[in-house]
Amino acid sequence: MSEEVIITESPLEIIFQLLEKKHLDFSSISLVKITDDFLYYIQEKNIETIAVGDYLEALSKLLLLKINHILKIIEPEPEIRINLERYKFVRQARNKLKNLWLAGPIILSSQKLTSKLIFIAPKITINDLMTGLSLLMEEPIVEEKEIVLKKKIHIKNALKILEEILKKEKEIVLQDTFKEKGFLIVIFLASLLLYGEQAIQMEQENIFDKIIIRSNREYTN
Amino acid sequence: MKQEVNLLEAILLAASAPIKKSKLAKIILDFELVLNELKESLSEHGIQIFESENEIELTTREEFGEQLKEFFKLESEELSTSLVEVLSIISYAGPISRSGIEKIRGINSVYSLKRLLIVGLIEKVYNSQRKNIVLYKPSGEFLKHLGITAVESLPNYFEFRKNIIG
Amino acid sequence: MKQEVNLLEAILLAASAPIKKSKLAKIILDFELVLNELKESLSEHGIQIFESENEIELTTREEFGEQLKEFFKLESEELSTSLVEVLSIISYAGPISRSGIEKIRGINSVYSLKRLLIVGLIEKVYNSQRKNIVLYKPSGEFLKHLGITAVESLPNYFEFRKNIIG
Repeated sequence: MSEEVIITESPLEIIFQLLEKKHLDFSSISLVKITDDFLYYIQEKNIETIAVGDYLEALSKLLLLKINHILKIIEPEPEIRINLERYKFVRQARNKLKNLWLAGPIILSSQKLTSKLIFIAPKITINDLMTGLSLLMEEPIVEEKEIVLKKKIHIKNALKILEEILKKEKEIVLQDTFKEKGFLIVIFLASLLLYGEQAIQMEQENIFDKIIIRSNREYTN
Repeated sequence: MKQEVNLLEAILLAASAPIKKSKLAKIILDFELVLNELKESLSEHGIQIFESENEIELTTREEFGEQLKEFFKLESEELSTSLVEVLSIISYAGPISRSGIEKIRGINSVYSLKRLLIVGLIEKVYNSQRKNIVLYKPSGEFLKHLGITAVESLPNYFEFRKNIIG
Repeated sequence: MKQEVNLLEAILLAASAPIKKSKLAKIILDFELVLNELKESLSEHGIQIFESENEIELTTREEFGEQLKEFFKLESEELSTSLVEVLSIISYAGPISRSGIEKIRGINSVYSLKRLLIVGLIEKVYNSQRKNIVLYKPSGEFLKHLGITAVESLPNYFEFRKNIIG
């Protein structure tokens, strides 16, 4: 089947890989050490729109850990560590299963494509046939809608777009400027990067309120 | 010897189609002997070895013909929703391949196809260009049962067809 | 009784697919007894009854896996890491909902689920109390591929399950 296969790797997998590269375990201090690597990974890779929010969430958990570390706040059980502890077993299970899968097939069914044994008029009418089909067409598959968002968004592009706009506008309301959800998340991530560079100021009155972004840079037109 | 007999039986079940004796003799030592053993061991069973000059096949015993029909008749009389769904897709979007059906339904449909084939509601069509691709279409008998002679007479045929094929 | 046992065997071969026990029980008296007899009569054979919760099927016996793979030149389809990952969560922690899977992986898993459904390695289970909740479990097809009849036979099943479900 030549269908487009969309790979959505778990951010936890990426964190594990980054740790392994540096021969680190997943203690809090090790996680602090790879936070920047993870951020770099997100910036460099094309991440499916559908996955951007999830990567951002993982990043925010790592950043929280890092901030706590800098401020010397001791969190008893950081959430990201609990997630990784659990995911460690998923990785083990995955490896076992992969080997078992490759060794198969072990038990075979009959491969025969059967042929007609009898013809019995079924108790269905033309209308049943039509109903069967219309149900299929109407079936609200929530998952389908998400598949529409296929395009990839590069964070670098988002940064460029955001800077272009700020050059002209100086101040924008994030949610009013970017309506599309997937894109909004990427722009938000890009704005966090600019905020980190102190290139912008961000304001939000209350949680869930609109976010105002103001440029700190002096642009010469 | 017992191992070889069982291996032969397993091969025949997995294939459920005639296999060349010469091919089997290449991997089974004393093939004729093993074959006879297998026939012997199935002598009291509901399945048997059907042998022609060059090939053998695992088949059901003829005496069950009527009862088998009885059973599948029962199946056909109460088609499950998933069978009706597959039948609808084949009627409106056929001739269509298995993967085409699965793409529309989002679910593996091999067993539904086998069931519909047994009870004669659908038929296989081979693509003239690509012989290894099997397509499915409603059987003539089924259309007749619906009171039509061609799929185009199905209600909203062109509209529905366009919608599901996309 | 012998007749019924043989009829059951013949039906299973003719169907070449898993059949619902409830359907078989409609035409076979003392179905459970007959099924046990059939299993018994096949105990020394190369074929066996593969039984899941609701269905039974005639399959080959696991000890011939290697030889059948060679004879039919079968290969496992390549599965991406994400697919195997979702499959392992469903196998070890299933039946499990989409949101349960996504919580464990920390990522949207809709594509993987769709793909696994289409290739027939997982199945949907509907919760009897809450019909709108869909859970996923490994399919019989997948278990057969691995050569096991139940998830409990997976390596480290209970250890991994406990730690993954948490």
